[in-house]
Amino acid sequence: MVDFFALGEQILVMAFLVTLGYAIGMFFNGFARKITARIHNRVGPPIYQGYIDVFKLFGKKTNISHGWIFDLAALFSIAGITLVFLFLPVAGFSMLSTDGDLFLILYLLAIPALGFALGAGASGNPNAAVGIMRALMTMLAYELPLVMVIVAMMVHYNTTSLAGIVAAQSNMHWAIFLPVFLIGAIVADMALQGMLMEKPFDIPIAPHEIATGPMVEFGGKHLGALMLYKMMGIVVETTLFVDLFLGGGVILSVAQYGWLAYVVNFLVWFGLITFVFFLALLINAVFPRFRIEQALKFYWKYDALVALLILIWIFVEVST
Amino acid sequence: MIVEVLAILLGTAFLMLALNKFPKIAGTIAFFVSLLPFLAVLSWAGQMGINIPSYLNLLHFESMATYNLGAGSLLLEITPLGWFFLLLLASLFPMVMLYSVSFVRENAGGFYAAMLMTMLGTFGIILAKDMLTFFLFWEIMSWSIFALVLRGHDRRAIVSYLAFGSMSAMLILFGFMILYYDTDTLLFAHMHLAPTRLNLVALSMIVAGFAVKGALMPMHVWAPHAYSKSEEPFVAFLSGGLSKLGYFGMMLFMYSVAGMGLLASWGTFRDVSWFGYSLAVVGAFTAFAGTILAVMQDDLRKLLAYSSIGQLGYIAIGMGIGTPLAITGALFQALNHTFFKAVLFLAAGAVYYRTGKWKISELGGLGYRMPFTFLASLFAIFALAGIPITSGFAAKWLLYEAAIEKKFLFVTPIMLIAGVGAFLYAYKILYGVFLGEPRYDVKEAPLGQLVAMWILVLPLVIFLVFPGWVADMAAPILKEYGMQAIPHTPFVITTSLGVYNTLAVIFGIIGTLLLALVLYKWKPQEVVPHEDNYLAGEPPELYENISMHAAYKYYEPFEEVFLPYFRSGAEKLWEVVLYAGEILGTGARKIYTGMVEDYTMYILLFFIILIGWWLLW
Amino acid sequence: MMAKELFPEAQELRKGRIRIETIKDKVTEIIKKLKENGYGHFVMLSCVDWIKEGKFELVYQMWSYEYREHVMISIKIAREGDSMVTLRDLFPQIETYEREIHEMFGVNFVGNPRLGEFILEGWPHMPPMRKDFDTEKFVKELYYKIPEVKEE
Amino acid sequence: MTLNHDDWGKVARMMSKRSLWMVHFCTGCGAMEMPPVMTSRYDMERFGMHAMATPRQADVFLVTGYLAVKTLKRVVQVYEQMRDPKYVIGFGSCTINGGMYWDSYNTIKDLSKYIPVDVYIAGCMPRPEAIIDSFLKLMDMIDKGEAIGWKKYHKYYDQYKKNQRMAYAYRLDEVEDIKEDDAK
Repeated sequence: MVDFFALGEQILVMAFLVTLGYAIGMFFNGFARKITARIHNRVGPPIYQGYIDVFKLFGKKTNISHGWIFDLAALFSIAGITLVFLFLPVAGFSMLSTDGDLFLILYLLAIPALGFALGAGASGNPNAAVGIMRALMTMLAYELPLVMVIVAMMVHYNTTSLAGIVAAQSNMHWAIFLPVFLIGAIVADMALQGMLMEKPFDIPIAPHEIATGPMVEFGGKHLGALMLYKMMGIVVETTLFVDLFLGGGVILSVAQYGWLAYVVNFLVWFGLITFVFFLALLINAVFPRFRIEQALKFYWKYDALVALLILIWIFVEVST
Repeated sequence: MIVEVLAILLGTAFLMLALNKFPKIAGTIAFFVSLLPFLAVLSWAGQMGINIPSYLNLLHFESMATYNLGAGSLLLEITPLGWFFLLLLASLFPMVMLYSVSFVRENAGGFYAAMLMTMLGTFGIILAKDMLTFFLFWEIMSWSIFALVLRGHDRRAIVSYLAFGSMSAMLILFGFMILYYDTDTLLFAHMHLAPTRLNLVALSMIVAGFAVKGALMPMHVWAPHAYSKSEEPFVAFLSGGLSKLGYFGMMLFMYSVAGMGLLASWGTFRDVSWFGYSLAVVGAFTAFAGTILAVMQDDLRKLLAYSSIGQLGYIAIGMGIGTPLAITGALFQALNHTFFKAVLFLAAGAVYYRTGKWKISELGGLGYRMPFTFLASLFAIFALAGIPITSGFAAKWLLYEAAIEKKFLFVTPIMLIAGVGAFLYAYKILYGVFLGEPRYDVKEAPLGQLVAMWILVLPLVIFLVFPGWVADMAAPILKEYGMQAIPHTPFVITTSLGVYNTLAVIFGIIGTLLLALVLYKWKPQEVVPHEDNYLAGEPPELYENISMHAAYKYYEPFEEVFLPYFRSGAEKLWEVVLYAGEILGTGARKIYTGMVEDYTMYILLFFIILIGWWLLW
Repeated sequence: MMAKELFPEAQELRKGRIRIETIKDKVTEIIKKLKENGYGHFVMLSCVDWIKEGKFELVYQMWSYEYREHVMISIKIAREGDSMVTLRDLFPQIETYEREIHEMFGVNFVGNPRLGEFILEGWPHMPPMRKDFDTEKFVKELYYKIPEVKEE
Repeated sequence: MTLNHDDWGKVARMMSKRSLWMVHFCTGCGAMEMPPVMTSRYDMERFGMHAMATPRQADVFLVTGYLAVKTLKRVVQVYEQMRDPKYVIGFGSCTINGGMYWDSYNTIKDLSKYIPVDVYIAGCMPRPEAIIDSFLKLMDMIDKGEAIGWKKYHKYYDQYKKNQRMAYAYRLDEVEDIKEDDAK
């Protein structure tokens, strides 16, 4: 017999957390623009600018579509990224599935990306096609070092579950405190830079070359949906990083402290993802843009080389 | 009934030749006959521990048969492993025939005859109980394929298939001979192979021979040519179905016949035999290189061919690792690959049927013209890329888990990055063929072709919901090898490292899609034509001859980076082998001088050595 | 060889600036000769409307990197009913100048296949750079007469 | 004035005014004045304004300087690709009366005859302060519901189209084949 009360409670909690996730994502948009503006010695927009932009886009009077395949973009990107968020352990708290399998998360991340690519391709704009080509190649580039580090972590912690990795790092045994995963965190942070599409890896959306690439034909609510996807993507990707290396932000055990632990852990998680995003912004603000083959060479030559050292390290650790 | 099925297949094949003038009638008859193997699969399901409703068991097949020929006898029996592979091939085959009815026009009788003969061969291979029967049917299948490759009229494809097919047959035959020499029996069940070096060499030769059919690198050279120059229904069956027979053979000889004792005689690495580990490494390399090469192709069929090679590499990885998890994963991947690759080749064929074009850069915008073909290929591509909206993910997940479980630190990243590479060529197909600027005003594919494609899409959805069913089917196979089945329910698969709960994924996707739909439908929208496009204010209609489709050299920076490393490909390797063979052959030819006195001398020399050896003995 | 040595009739306006006045039949030959003698850069082709004489003056301008010398070959053709041969075989970039002059002045260049609509799209009147085209009148009769959008 | 503005809610107007995304059509020399407006000296991002790469994403259309008839076609194309509500700022004298191109045979003289302009900035060149001032003016107008150019374009579409066609054809009497073209 299904316990409808528990189910309802779970759905309410999920709805609350998803709303919170989007709220944080929108906050990050304004935050990013403000930080970048301050580095440029400008005043910058108000910190709540992200909310205004999204509401304005959804408030547009007329919206255009290039047909039903084009519409899939908005649907898949919103649905996919929300799904990934539901599978991630957030501050040690898993919403939809307690397993939070890391391979599943990596492949679920492809749903919004592919949906987005589908819509961009359906618009028929050559700029969009070029942008998607660049996005996919950037993905191929940064995935190699990232995947190498993740495999090293999986073997080290002997689990493929992200929740398991977070649990293994409880009591402040954060992975980043181990020397090998400190290097791993640096490698993964470089990959995160590409994942977040911040400079020097904002090749796919280069506004001055290919008119924001995949987004060139999107306007109004479609663009609003894509902005939500990008904003939630920031939350998801930084949370993934925090879960892997910073123990998911868990500092108090729920069993011991109860509700207090939830509150504190969520605050710490929020602080950590903001910090990780802030680091990415600092790099973003001062770098120019790579060309696509330079990005590929950077990741596959230098970043992957360091990741290979980590693999060898773990190999020695496992073999002995 | 087994022998009757073989006889009906053979008889119908001859009938097809007679019906050469009436392609539709021939196709319809061939389609109905092609359902027979599937009925056999249904009939045997009960024995494999799969419960199906009794009304599906139309014909009651016996589980083994002996058919006496004059000189010897054909020994046939169904095994769990055979049943699983027969399930794949027998469910694919009728759909391919259904598709052919509207596709094949020219010399259709010959086509159907050869197709039925391949199925005859497949049926025999899978049921074979001894090496002789196996080899007999293997050759029937191989030569029927050759007949079908010949229909492509492409010299390169024909020659390379002939060369590699012969090499494969030779390797398998030599391996069989060594095994027979060692064990004095032809029956698989009676062979108890001792862990000797000779047996390991024989096993390697057999596996190498099967690797040709399974298109493992570097034995894959024939595949891109044969896949890209033959008729689509046949290629769908060749790539989706018949390539699995190579892996069926590998599995049969590595695990059913040889067993871990022989495999591990070379040594083990983390409880995985070096033999298996090497196979896994070759598989990982194939997966990676196949993917990279697929990204660089412009011909739709070549792209699919290399993608097929890459995806088949995953099966080899699973078979190499050889844990219950890995074998289940390999079987799951074989199942997925059968259906998604068949759908993709059939969709490519449907596109060709309507537009007459193979080059991706010349196609485009067919998504709105052929929506059902597009959706079917979209599903197939999701399965290929391993997106968890189809069953494709579960197979890849099992293989990744298996690799991580054995702590394969260097193979796993290669597998994963090959998986990412699959997104690249998957999008190339989607964009190049179906999205973007509409360039052809064509109709949707014929109904028969659509039905065939959509029925083949069904398993991809079914096994998304019930990934545990594959574990169920794998359980008797694993039991035969003395392994435990992996813990599972229909919806949840558990490993020592993690859990895959398909229900969470499905409900999550449905829930979030509904959420997105609400957000999306909130505001009205208008649909504008494709020409209403932002191009810095330039109206495209001013340039009628300029195409806005950017699919030509789509991944050019990618090619710039990778092409230098892949230019000297496998064909160069085989050229070296060929060159060495030529030198050896030229040397050997010197013996044949054509002079009678020389030959007399040889005979004399032979006897002198013989007598000398006898004396010294 | 410098232009002055090649063509004694050329007049030197000041140092490094040579002007050759000639007739239209000789232009091809002169430019060919200059090209062979180090004047490798064809700078531009321009047109002047001498309405009182009833002539168009076409000025071909060339430059030598070797001698740092600017040569202008000037010819005059009748405004109406006359034409010039194209020189696109000598310097391909001349084609573009010829197209522009054809559009703006209506000079016909025989042998240029791409004379047609170039910069102006759908221009229905007399070529606008001709001096008998009254720009001010045209502007006043067109742009200032297009009505304001009336709001009810 | 019969256009009412009540259906466009007050909250939406507030959001709209604080998040004006701009696409600038820089054919003229006015483009030179934009960098100081965007960068740290005047920083238009303070008001939530942002330069966008494509008209689909933009709300404000900034036409800087003179427009030849050929570019007018592109301007109209871009304007029609923008989504409602959309606003146009005419920048510099050239968009008001032709400016120094007042007697040029090929530049249009008054932009508001072809597309509705909400705010004009006079001057040749207008200083960045003037540009910022125009943005504030536009925000004020949006807030009061006065920036209704896009509604005018819908309502008087025929008149605008007729004027555009006259300019395209360089003659007041509309040419037959353009009419046919339009019917298609």
